[in-house]
Amino acid sequence: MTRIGVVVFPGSNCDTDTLHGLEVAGAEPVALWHEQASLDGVQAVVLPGGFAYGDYLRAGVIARFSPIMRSVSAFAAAGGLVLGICNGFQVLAEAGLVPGALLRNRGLRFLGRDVLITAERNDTAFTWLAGERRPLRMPVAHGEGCYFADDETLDQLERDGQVLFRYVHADGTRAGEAGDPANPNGSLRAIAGVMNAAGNVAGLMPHPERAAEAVLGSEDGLGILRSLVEATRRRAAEGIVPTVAGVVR
Amino acid sequence: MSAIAYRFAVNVTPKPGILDPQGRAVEASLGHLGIVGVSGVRVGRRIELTVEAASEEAARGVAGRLAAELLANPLIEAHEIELLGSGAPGAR
Amino acid sequence: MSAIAYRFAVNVTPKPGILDPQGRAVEASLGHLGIVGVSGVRVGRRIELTVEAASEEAARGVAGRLAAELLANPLIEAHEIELLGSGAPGAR
Amino acid sequence: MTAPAGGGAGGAGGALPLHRALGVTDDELLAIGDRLGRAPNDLELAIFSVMWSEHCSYKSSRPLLKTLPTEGEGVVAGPGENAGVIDIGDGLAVAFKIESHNHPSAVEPYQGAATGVGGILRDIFTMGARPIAVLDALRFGDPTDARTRHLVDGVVRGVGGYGNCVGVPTVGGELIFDPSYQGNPLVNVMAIGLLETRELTLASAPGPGNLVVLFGSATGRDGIGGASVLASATFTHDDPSKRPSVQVGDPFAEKLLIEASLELITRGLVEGLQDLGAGGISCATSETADRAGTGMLVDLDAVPRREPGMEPFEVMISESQERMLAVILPERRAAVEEVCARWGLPCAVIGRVTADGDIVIVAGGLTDDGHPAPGARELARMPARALTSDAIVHERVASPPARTRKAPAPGAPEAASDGLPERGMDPGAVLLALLGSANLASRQPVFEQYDSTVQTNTVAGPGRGAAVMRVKGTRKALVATTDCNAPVGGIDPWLGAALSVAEATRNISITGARPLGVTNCLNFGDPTRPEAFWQLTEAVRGLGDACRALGLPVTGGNVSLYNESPAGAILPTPEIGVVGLLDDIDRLTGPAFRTEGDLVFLLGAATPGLAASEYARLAGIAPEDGPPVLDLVREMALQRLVRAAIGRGLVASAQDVSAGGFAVAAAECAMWSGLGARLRLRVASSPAVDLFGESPSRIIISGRPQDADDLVRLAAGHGVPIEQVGTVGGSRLVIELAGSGATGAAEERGSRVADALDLPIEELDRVWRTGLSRILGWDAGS
Ligand SMILES: Nc1ncnc2c1ncn2[C@@H]1O[C@H](COP(=O)(O)OP(=O)(O)O)[C@@H](O)[C@H]1O
Ligand SMILES: [Mg+2]
Repeated sequence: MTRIGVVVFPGSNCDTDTLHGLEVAGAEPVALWHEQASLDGVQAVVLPGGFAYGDYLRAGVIARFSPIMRSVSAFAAAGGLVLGICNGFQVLAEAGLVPGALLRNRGLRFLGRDVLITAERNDTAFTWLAGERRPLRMPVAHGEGCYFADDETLDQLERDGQVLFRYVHADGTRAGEAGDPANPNGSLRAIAGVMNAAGNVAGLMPHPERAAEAVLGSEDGLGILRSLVEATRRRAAEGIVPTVAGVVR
Repeated sequence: MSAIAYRFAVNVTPKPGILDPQGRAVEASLGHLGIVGVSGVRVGRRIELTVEAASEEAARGVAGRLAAELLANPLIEAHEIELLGSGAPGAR
Repeated sequence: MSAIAYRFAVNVTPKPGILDPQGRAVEASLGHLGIVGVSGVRVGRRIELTVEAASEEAARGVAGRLAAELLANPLIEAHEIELLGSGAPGAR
Repeated sequence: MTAPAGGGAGGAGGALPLHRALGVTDDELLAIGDRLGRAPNDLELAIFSVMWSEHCSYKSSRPLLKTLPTEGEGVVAGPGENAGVIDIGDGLAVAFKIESHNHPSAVEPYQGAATGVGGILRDIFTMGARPIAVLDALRFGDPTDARTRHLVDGVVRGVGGYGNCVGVPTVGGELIFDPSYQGNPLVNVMAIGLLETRELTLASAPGPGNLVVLFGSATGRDGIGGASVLASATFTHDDPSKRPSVQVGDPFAEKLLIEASLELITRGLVEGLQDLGAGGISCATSETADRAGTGMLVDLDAVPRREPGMEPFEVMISESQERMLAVILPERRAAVEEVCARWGLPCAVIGRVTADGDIVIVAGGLTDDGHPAPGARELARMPARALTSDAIVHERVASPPARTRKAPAPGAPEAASDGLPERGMDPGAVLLALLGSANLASRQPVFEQYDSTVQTNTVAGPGRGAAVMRVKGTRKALVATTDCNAPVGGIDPWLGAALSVAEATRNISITGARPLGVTNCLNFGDPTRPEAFWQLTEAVRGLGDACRALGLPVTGGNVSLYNESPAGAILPTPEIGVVGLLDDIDRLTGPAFRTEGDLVFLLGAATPGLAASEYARLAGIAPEDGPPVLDLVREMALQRLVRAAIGRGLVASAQDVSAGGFAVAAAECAMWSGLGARLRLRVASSPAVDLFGESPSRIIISGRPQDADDLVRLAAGHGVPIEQVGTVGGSRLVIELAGSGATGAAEERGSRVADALDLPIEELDRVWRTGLSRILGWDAGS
């Protein structure tokens, strides 16, 4: 079985959803308490959504100092696969494990509704089973999801293929920045998810685990979870856990 | 016109006695940062703004109204106004 | 111990050039309030806290670490530290 | 009359005796003296003033509430507990309850609404249930008024700010505007939880010798006087002296409290659990003791505090949020402390359960075996019963208003008619006006500020009728809604309440689910006014009659009185919350049309009466018109029919006819599916009544042509009128009017009335979607 850890911070509220979603995606999910240093031998780590430490001060900032985050950083540095969803993405950004920052939504309101995103690449551990450039429908639910980085960084991210997901219209065209309802938070260049340079750590604002069963109205998120689970399984089979990043063919 | 531009900061803080969940969360996290000896954390807002007016009193009046009516919630927050500087309009 | 309690404010403001939708929202609502002549609104945070330390330098060091690592995100925010007062520990 | 001595000393406001300053009447002071056998001291008086407030004691409404039916299939816990609990099979049960936070929200909309959500969630997890859904029923005054907009904005942010953070999806609710709420908005919040039946936990304090543990946030000066002064006195928002220190919610602390409480319960570590709400420690200790027939010795010094220098009465009545009281066996103390510590929650043993039935408060500590320490002082001693079940009851006077028929709503056009409005002429224009109106336009700008999908159970969230949550590990789903027909209640409070129950349960039945039980929040005016008390009396009678007729238990609720402002009293607003159970989620039926070519049927028949309809709000009504009648027997037959038809797979879509009438319901079926329809409606009384009237007991369904005969037969068997009204298809909604009444009204007035409504769905959808943001002045988009 593919053991994937889901970190539980005080205030995480998508931890059980994510455990459930990973199970649907075929993994053996394991909850990891924020105060433990050990990753209990998991083969990949997911930071779930929620409001770790209430998201007080700034989303994700306090969680970043949890004991477990030191281990997650080391795991990531050694090439282990780490995915941050929503609040998990914010924690990764605050910890500097993925580039950029997540600012308050430009509309200054929390936004909970379905959005469309596409995977910019289908050759990463997080997207290879997600569906070729097809708009994926899944919910967002956040107040601080406006992706920000300076222009230079944004150019570099685009050049190096680190932009993983973008908000799109129904026809697959990229959403605008401010004022386009297809971009729920005004993210720069409609960025919904990014990864680190090595390609083993990724974060996205939408919630794939909330779109992983037909009864919930969409299964588009399942492909993202399955990408992670299957990539982890293959790497384990090849005896590379954790290992230097990689692009999974 | 003879207007001058005054730059103010409006500091908004939770009133004493009012629960400040943010301050509490920060305090609770200090241990993880290995920081000791910090207490009494209160988290508020700081708004900086420029008012163009003929005199400092007039400018302060505008900033004060803004603070009381828009920037702070008088039921739970206190505010104070701090002059940061002044100069010719347009030059911030 | 001979520790002294220092009260600081950490003012955190969005860096120039960084989106500040809150500041914009405040500016947009000025019209409704009938307030004119206000511009350049930036909305940030103000955190007040007490540090017990042997000297002001030591205390400032702690506040500075806290500000840089926790209270402000250097990517998007600037911060400055302001000493509000000092006194015997416990008396705030 | 001279009041017995008692705390004259601390009296605020000079001449005013303390008891009156605390809102205790002279009669009540005598009654307190009776129960104590002596005059109360100041601390006792302060505690009584809170416990005997309307909010805590239900002193005006208790006799009325006793008349409600509470028995029903599967009821595990009913009124009197923190929430009603009903068995749903598979070893599971559902807990649900609705509560108001009206007055706090009027003072501080964000925190008022936020703490309202926090409070009702605690009622749910106190029972051992994990909260799985929130619904918010909101009522405000004129949406174009600046103060209303401020309140709407703050309340919506508050509901979201709290619910989103604790991770409980907000899946439904209401948002209604009516001038009567201008000075007194209503914020009612319903919460639903799921529990394993064997983990049901009651709020009682059994076992003398057991420890009383307070855990969660520290106690501060929040909401001192809130329960007694704020929730019970007529509210004027300009009077700063009435402004209490506002309670601030901490959803993060609540999230930890949920996890810690449920862990304590799952591990069998608590004998009883009670949340702290209005009345704080006073209420939690006396209620749990009274339920178990025990008493409690409270060690005041042991209460963890947020601030120095708090007075005993402040500690005892503080409404600091996010706190729980547990009663535990002494040997479990370490285990309980360990759980609280792991969740980062302060936890303290603040007393012992005793056998003598008294709540005794001491300063100076307790000994290890639970007696006052040497030198400890007894500050208060009151029978737990006297504070709760034996609190005073007032027999209020009820008398109907001299003229029960109200004038049309302020702002309604002068020209009244029961036909189509002269101005509108074209029924299509009327439909568009209704769809874009404040009460009927899409609520998306509001509910998209809520997380409605967290917990991954939401099958149908807010926006299209009742909310549906699957129950993981089963084939079942829970269906929930809130509803209230306050405008009709303003004319006839019995009818308003009964209609509310009918509509709420109908909303459940059209999904195929069976309503399980009813919770209610009675929002009314000053009960010392005979007319307001009459409204309350009539509404409770209507609620009871409807629930009995539909075979449903009332499992709990909440009463909020004194909803008045200088501008007047609110419409009587008996908010109804219903939870239903769908046994097989594959049978779930939605309101949107499904397939081109399906036939459309109307179940039930329109009856006259346009008063209090949304149409009347827009167009005015004939002065002699009244509200539609309700036949509860027909309603029951209709709901049985639609459930049976869905159960047999004969129904593709089902939508009930409610606000805005048939035309609005049909438009919703079309907009939500993207499929048009061509319909022909036989006009029985007048075009306005058939198109826009809100007479109850009607459902629009669609189904496959080959199922038509079965449907007609099934309807006949249930004694429900059924009429095939058209076909699904195209991209326009066409409603033709046929029959004798179709043109009569128009001819009488000598005006030309189009006999068909023909609009592109796109246009309906655009008007409906953009209406609310436009009216509230919220800019669309992000
Ligand atoms: N304040 C609110 N919060 C969440 N959902 C709401 C709110 N107001 C209305 N809704 C949702 O919008 C839809 C329309 O509301 P309403 O017209 O009262 O429904 P119905 O006609 O089905 O009773 C429902 O799904 C309801 O749950
Ligand atoms: Mg309704």
